[in-house]
Amino acid sequence: MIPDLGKYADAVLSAYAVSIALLVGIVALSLWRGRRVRAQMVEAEKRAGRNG
Amino acid sequence: MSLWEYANPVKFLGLSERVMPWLWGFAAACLGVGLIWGFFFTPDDFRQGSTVKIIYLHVPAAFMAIQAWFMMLVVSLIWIIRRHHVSALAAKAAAPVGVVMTLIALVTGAIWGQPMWGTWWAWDPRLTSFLILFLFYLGYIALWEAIEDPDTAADLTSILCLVGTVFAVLSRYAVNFWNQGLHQGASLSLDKEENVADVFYIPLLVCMAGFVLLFLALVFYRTGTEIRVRRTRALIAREGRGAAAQVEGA
Amino acid sequence: MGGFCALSCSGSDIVMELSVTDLAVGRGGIPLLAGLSFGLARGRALVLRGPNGSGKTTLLRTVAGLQLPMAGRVEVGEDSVAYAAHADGLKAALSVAENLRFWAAVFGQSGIDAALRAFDLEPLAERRAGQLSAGQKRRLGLARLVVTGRPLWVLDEPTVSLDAASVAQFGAAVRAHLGHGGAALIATHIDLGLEADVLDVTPYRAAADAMAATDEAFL
Amino acid sequence: MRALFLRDLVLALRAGGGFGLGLAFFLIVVVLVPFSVGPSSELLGRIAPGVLWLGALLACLLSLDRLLAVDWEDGALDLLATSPLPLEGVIAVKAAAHWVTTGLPLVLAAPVLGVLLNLAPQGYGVLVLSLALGTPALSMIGAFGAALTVGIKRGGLLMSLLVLPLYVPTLIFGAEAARRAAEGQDPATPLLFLAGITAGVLACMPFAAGAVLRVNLR
Repeated sequence: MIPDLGKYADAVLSAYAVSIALLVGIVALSLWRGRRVRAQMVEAEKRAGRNG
Repeated sequence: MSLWEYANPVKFLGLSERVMPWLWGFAAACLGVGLIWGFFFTPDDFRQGSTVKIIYLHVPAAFMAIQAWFMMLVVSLIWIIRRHHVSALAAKAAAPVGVVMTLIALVTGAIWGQPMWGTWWAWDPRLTSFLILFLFYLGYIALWEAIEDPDTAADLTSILCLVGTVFAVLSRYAVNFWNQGLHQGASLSLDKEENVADVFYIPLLVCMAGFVLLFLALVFYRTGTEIRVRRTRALIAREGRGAAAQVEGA
Repeated sequence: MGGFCALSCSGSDIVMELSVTDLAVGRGGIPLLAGLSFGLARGRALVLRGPNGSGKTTLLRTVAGLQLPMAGRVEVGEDSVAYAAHADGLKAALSVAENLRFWAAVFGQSGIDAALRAFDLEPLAERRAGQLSAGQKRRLGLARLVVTGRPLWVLDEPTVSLDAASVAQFGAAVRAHLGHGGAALIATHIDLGLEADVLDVTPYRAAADAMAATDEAFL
Repeated sequence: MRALFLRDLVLALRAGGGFGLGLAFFLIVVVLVPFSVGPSSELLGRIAPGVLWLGALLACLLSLDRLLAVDWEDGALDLLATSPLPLEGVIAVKAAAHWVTTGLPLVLAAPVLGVLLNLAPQGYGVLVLSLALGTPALSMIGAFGAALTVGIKRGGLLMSLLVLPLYVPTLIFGAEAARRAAEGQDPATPLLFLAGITAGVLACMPFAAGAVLRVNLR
């Protein structure tokens, strides 16, 4: 399936691997922190709703 | 209906809830199509062999690295002039994405340069400028992290972004002067220089669109996160004064 | 003018050195005091009282123009405020006279003798500020007010580390200042022996649900 | 303004932190270079302009974190902010005093250290000229960095991270001018660029630094 990359296979594959890893990394980090913050906000809203 | 309406955090969150699924979807589609097209279905360049496939990552990432800083500059100016909190938070949200883009451009550039120029790194003006841009991003993020009061942080980082832009441009000219460099001239412009043929050009455009959309999706999402951090902080501050500063993840 | 004015300005033709209207102040985006209104006429002193953390320092910094009010207005003459806080801004490596001469020059004044005399600093004039005791430093910090030549003194706990004699000296200096048509806004816990009005800031504490201007957009 | 300038000079003299330390640091950096790259006089002569510039830059950076921090801690900055002096002027004057106490001694000492590094004879004049033109910009940019980080505890490291990228254009043009002169080429172009950058920095940076300081004081 992988096309014949010739003698530069290492370079091309590692470039794709690194880039995709970095992109997935920033997306995952954003989503993870976003979820956590959203949960905290819901928690704070619930408390605020109870008290006032 | 004015554009400024979306400077209200709640309105902004509503807008981003509606827009974001589309952004994520199109970003994934464009990146998927562009990268698969570029990786599997484009021919090798007669001089550069298969390394030409790196272009589908390198050029869009480099493009976005600069555009991200430019976007931060614009929203910083909006914050300084109109004091909309969302714009300051958008600048904060965009910076780490810009760092990742710069890093991708630098790493893929190094990997590409190794077989082409016979070296991982050369003090070529373009590479050097990106390294300097990377340092600017790091300083900007570090300043955001170091200051507790969010409005003070927004003010200081905005001014740093302004001053940094001037110096980034100066540095660009300085390194140009300092070393003429190996890097080919901009290989992409609207009128299509001849060294990028159609077969490469169209998937490259798709990848560019994918990177832009991904950047937008990330900035929308991360700005939403920053708004929620501030909202949580405000709620806790209202609940009991003094406990305000310690919001996790702030 | 708000309710407090009745106390401090008895006549309408009195020249106001400071007037504060419906002022709200806060620190780090959290409001501390709200709804403050008072005026201060020439020749008068106003003493602020209130527990620690009630926002007296923040109020004084706002009046001095070091931070912006969250709401309301502060009206003072341009270049009329001399501010003195816990930190005196003294340089240990400079002598007493040099410290004073520097501030006199910054404020465009000359002559430091009156200030030295008022706080009994003449014998110490050539001593390095670093070698002074805490109380002597404090007196030097207050002597700085005299050399500014400014009419409105804004003082934050001026008597910290002063002994009884020095407090009396300070009281006398303030009285002399008021006698020359100056005014003083002082946050303090002790009695300075001044004929001053007293404003307790406790009732003006910002309500618990009054949200910071910076954060209310997020609620 | 004059009083503030003189006071900063006197303080630097009496506290001993100004004139002496930066210069000693410069000397040590320059002395360490041959230990790290080897004693070959040909190699040293080639890198001398760059080393001297880098050493001057680092020595300048060393004293920056005290530029405003001392006045911040003892409250003098608050008092200056309520004084008739504009904050922009305060910053500019403090940067000028910083230059006189660190930049100027470095400029004067550079030729002596050039001897240690075997600098080519024709390079001395332009080296001194380029440092004299460039170091004021280093002090002013540094004052901006100091104003940005003045309220932050242990802000010194952060300040270096913020300031050093801003030093890039000055360093490039300054070192390039000195290098060209040492190699017998015409240094006029980089010198002009260097002077232009310094002029621009001196004209604009006080306002940025003043704005930043005002934000930090409130």
